[in-house]
Amino acid sequence: MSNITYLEAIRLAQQRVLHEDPRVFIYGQDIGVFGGAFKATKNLAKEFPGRVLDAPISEDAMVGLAIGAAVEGMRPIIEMQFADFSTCGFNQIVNQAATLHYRTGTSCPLVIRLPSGGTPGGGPFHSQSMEAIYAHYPGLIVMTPATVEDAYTMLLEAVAIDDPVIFCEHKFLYYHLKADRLPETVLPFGKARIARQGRDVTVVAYSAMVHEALAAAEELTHDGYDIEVVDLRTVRPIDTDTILASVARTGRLLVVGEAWPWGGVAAEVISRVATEGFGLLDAPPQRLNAKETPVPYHPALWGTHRPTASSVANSLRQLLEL
Amino acid sequence: MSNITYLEAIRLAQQRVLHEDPRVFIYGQDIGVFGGAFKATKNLAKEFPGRVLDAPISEDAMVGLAIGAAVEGMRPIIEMQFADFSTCGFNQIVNQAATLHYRTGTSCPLVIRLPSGGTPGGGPFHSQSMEAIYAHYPGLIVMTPATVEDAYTMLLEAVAIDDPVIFCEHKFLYYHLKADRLPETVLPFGKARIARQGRDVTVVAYSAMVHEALAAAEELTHDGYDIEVVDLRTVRPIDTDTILASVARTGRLLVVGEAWPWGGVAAEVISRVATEGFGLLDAPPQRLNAKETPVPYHPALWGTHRPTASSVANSLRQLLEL
Amino acid sequence: MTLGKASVSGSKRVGKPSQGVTRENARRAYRLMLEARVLEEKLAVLYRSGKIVGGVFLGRGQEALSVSLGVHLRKGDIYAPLIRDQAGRMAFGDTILDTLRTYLGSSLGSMRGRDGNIHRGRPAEGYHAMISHLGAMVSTVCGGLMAKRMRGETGAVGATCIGEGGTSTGSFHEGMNLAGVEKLPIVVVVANNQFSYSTPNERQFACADLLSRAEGYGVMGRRAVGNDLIDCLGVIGEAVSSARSGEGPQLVVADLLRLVGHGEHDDASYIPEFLKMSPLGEDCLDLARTKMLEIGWLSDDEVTDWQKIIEKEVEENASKVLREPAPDPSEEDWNAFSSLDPQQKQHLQTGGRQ
Amino acid sequence: MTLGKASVSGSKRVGKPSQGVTRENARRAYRLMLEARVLEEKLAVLYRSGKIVGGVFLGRGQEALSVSLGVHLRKGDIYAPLIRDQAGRMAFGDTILDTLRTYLGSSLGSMRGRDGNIHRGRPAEGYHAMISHLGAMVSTVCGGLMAKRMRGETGAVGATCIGEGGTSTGSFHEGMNLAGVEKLPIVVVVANNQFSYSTPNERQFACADLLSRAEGYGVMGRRAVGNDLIDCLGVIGEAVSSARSGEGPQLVVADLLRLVGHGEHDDASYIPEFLKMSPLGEDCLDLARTKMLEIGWLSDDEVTDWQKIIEKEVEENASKVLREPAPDPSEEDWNAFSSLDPQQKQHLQTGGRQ
Ligand SMILES: Cc1ncc(C[n+]2csc(CCOP(=O)(O)OP(=O)(O)O)c2C)c(N)n1
Ligand SMILES: Cc1ncc(C[n+]2csc(CCOP(=O)(O)OP(=O)(O)O)c2C)c(N)n1
Ligand SMILES: [Mg+2]
Ligand SMILES: [Mg+2]
Repeated sequence: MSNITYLEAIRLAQQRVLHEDPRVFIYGQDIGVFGGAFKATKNLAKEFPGRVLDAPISEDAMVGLAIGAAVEGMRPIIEMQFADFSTCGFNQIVNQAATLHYRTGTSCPLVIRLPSGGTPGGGPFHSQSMEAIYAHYPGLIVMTPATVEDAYTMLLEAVAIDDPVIFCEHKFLYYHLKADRLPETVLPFGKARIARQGRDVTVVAYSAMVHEALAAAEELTHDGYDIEVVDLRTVRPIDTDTILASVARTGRLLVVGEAWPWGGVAAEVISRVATEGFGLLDAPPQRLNAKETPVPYHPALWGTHRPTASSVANSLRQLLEL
Repeated sequence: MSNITYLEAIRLAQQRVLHEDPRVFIYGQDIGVFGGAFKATKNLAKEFPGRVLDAPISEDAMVGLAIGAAVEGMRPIIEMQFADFSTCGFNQIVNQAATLHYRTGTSCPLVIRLPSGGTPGGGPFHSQSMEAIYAHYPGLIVMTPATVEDAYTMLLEAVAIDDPVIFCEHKFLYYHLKADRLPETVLPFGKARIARQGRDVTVVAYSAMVHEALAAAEELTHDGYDIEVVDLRTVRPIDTDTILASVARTGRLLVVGEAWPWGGVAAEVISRVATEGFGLLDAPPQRLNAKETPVPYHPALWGTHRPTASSVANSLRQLLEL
Repeated sequence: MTLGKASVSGSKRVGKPSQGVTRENARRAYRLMLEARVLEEKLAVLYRSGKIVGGVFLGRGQEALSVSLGVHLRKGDIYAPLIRDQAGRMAFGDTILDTLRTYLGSSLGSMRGRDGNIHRGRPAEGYHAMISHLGAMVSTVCGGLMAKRMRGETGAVGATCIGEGGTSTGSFHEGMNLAGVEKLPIVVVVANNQFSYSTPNERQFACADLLSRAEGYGVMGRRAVGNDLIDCLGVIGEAVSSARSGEGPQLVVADLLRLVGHGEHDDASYIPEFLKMSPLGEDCLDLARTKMLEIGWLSDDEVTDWQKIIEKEVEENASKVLREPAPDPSEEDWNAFSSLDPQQKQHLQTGGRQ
Repeated sequence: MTLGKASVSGSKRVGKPSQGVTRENARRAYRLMLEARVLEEKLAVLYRSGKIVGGVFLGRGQEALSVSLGVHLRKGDIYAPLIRDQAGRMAFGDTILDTLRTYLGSSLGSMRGRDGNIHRGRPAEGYHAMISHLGAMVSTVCGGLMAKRMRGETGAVGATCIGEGGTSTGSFHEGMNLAGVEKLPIVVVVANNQFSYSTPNERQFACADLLSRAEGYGVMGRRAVGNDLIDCLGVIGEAVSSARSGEGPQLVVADLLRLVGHGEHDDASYIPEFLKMSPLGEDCLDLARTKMLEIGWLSDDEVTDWQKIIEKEVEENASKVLREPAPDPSEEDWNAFSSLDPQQKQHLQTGGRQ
């Protein structure tokens, strides 16, 4: 294999779990013969008859169905057409899936795939990043893969986990990212990854923002700085240990998130580091998030709304002067 | 008047706005002749015919209706029977109400009242505190009154504001809190209140937790400590200035929230203080939140699940030793 | 007496007496109704004496309808009862003991004090534990049935109940529509007790008849007389066997009245006297006893005996449970996650490290 | 020719030719359909040439149905169009200019580059800007009508369109049910184009006829021939005047086909040939022209003239808008809040202080 995209990795992971695990099925709008709005299930309906099914436009019922099937021992994967539409299945996710195990002792192994994040022209309702909303709820695991390799292995892992997993896959990465082969080995569940080693600042990021952070880090080499980038991989749980170890080395922290700031991943990470690693910080920790409006439609507005390599680089320069 | 409860203050505020502003109406389940599950609209349907209406069990449509009416210039108040059921109206709240003004330039003045928080025997679906979920979204204002006075004046203010307001009223305070009279003057919108002055630690709290914090502060006077308590009043916006000024005096910060920790108000406040007031802190800031499970039914479990005066006092003692 | 007098809208009209009603069935159903009634009276007492906190939500007046669904289900079926289904729950295998344990929050109950009252079940055994959000369980039952179908298990049905108020939720609609699309063997019973909490039907829906919704979902519709055990047994029996034999989703609508408040805190003063005095207001237990005495399926002595036995059982269970341990917060596993290993669990806690 | 051939389910059956169809109306409607068609063709070109980003969602084949709702509305009414309503939008007063501005993200458009394509409106003028989440606009229109009723304004109606796929949403159900309960003057038009994106109707609903849902909501139901302008004008005209005269909510269901992909990225290869060749697949513009030529309401020359005029107008507007300023991020008011004073606004920003 060569030139496997992030999107294709997701398709291949689904193909693999369908092949290996008879408990798996996929339910979502237009995912059958059509192969999904983004083609993440292309050809799967044909290869696995009766196990890749078109759903009616009923996000609440789609999630309810997955819960009922999970209780019966299946491993459903729900594809939301866009993360933004998961708000219509919100109640089932946070009140039924997330609470089931604590309340009843029965586990609820399901995966909800959320095509997330902004793309040019996506606009307010096809661009959202909802990881913080779901991560607020005990009982939900929230994954945010940033690489082709992670898109593949973490989706396998998501299906294997006995709890409901919100799988935030980034639409902007679907075609942009490519890898030569899929990995054989995997980081342990919930472990963050040092995406780039450095000694001057720790940038914590996840999903598409990892790549903006890496580009910014590259840019700052010209200024003679050596930036470390931590890719969270999962945002619930957060691998606080890896973050603290990095901050212990660098003394400085910037957290970057594509979502809105209030109560987001960045707020949570900073709160943990301030609480548990206060003494490690040589300067105030900083965060960089989306601007506080709906995600705008026009690419020029969108490009400013979200953090980019250049705004990350700016934030880094400011932080290095503190 | 005397012995006005927090609940009665809410009723009186609604009576007043119905009386003074013909644009106001109230829509919610069982709020008409019955006066609401908690009696927050007792007698109002009779006093204001056709303006206090029983809704079908349709949270999505209730909010949609409010949005349409707000666009037409009305000032609807939606009563959710419990905050927990607002998940069924979530999409309309975060995707239609919150985005309307930015997208179209038309404002969307509505108030959604959420009877929030835990009570003994409430259990997982009648106890939730959803302020952090709504506060994540730009375009929503989130109020969390902790006193009878604030319940009254902030609800008046909520109706006056041209944006959608999520009004989190705490069920545990409904009957517990009493005041002799309703206030004439009001703190400015979005301003936090120093509920108790002190010099050793700043405790930031809101809603029912203000009273747990005050009781803990009282307890710590026996140890010779002088604890300051800041009542946030609104959690979006957060009055960072008042918090920073307090931390500047005390050097220590504990944030208490009844909701879950991940991305909650406490995370947001700590993130702000760490970012903007790092140098003011003499010790790592700390937070105390609910335990990370659904809110349990049994009072004994519930009493441990939520922060209480005694767990706040414990956290304070630990913080004072750091 | 109308055995199986089912008014069927849609494709099929059934006139003959139903196999759903047998002497055995009816006797078992009546006894379970009595059990539910006596147990619920005890719950009300425990609530008034402050032993149960939060609330108590009773099914008084709805036992006939509720039990009729329960008795037609069997092991391997899926059942998601709602608020007023004590009788149906007992029929499906729930017990006096576990009901009391759940209401009283005993750590030995199936919900271990974590959830309470009507939020009770054993999902792994097909007995779903409702969430409060009305309508949500319809699609959950559908999911269980999809699982069975995919595994090639046939012959099982799924069933759930809902009040007429719950039919206004989007969740109910999506679940019903999905059931139709997937042609699942689900039976949905709507207990139209004329009020949702205090809200009368004219503020809840505008159709003349909720049964008219069946056609819009492409499912079979049947009407039952909600406080007539024999009718309910017949109609629901048919619905269940239709579903079981592959005829797709079934909607049963039954009119009745709840003879009690929404919860025990509520005096139901909004229910007008004329309704209480109407046929809807007749107590299904009285009606069933009269009918069954008439046709010789029951004797007065039996009823008296059963009543005594049940009362004793309820009292004994109540005193037992009242002495059982409350959950101990310091022993509680404060973790919402499932089968992860302990280190991973620790890892999952936001504040667990403090 | 079938003037106002309306099949009415529910309480009323109408046979006589409708007042909704007049020479004027039909001519205006036809011209607007042409305008929508030509404009949308330009949008497709702009999309393919990369000038429009994100997506382009066309109503080709649905203009007759869409315009028929629009032309029966008037100032003071409320209108929430959906995806395939370019024609209806123009009838309600939307312009070629603002459509292009919105698609191209011009800062001079009503959405100022903040939202785009079909997410377009001027709510303050009764022209609601849809959110993407299907079904959500039904209750929003209801709210506008509630407001008018409370203020004692009579005579206005509200209207919205939705695809058959959108009827599966809980939001649609709750909105319809609420409309029924509140007896609001709303007209809801369901464009059943047999597919929701790629999903055929057998995976979307199980009823034989979506119109059968009207009864379950307690609203009047009517059927229109979706690609027949004269029929649509008649049927929807009746629905609108029923609503206007206080007869409560109206549901209109029309079968048709979209003659284009879901969006311009989609080749719609999932639509089988036999459907395209069926009467459903006939182009409503061709049909309307033929009929109107036949009865002398239109001449060939007029059509040619109109086409030319419209093409010119579209081209001129397009080149104008292509030169208009894009929104400037540094000038953008990055604030989601409304009329708070600037200091308060500043205060509301989480990250604004950094
Ligand atoms: C989505 C949702 N909204 C509100 C409630 C609060 N609530 C609990 S029971 C009830 C009334 C239910 O009426 P109905 O469905 O007719 O059942 P009944 O109580 O009459 O048996 C309401 C409004 C809820 N449980 N779920
Ligand atoms: C709640 C929701 N879920 C999913 C989508 C994604 N989506 C956009 S259009 C569409 C198909 C709509 O089909 P239909 O309602 O029949 O309208 P049509 O496109 O055929 O005009 C879908 C699934 C959405 N907009 N809203
Ligand atoms: Mg009811
Ligand atoms: Mg369609």
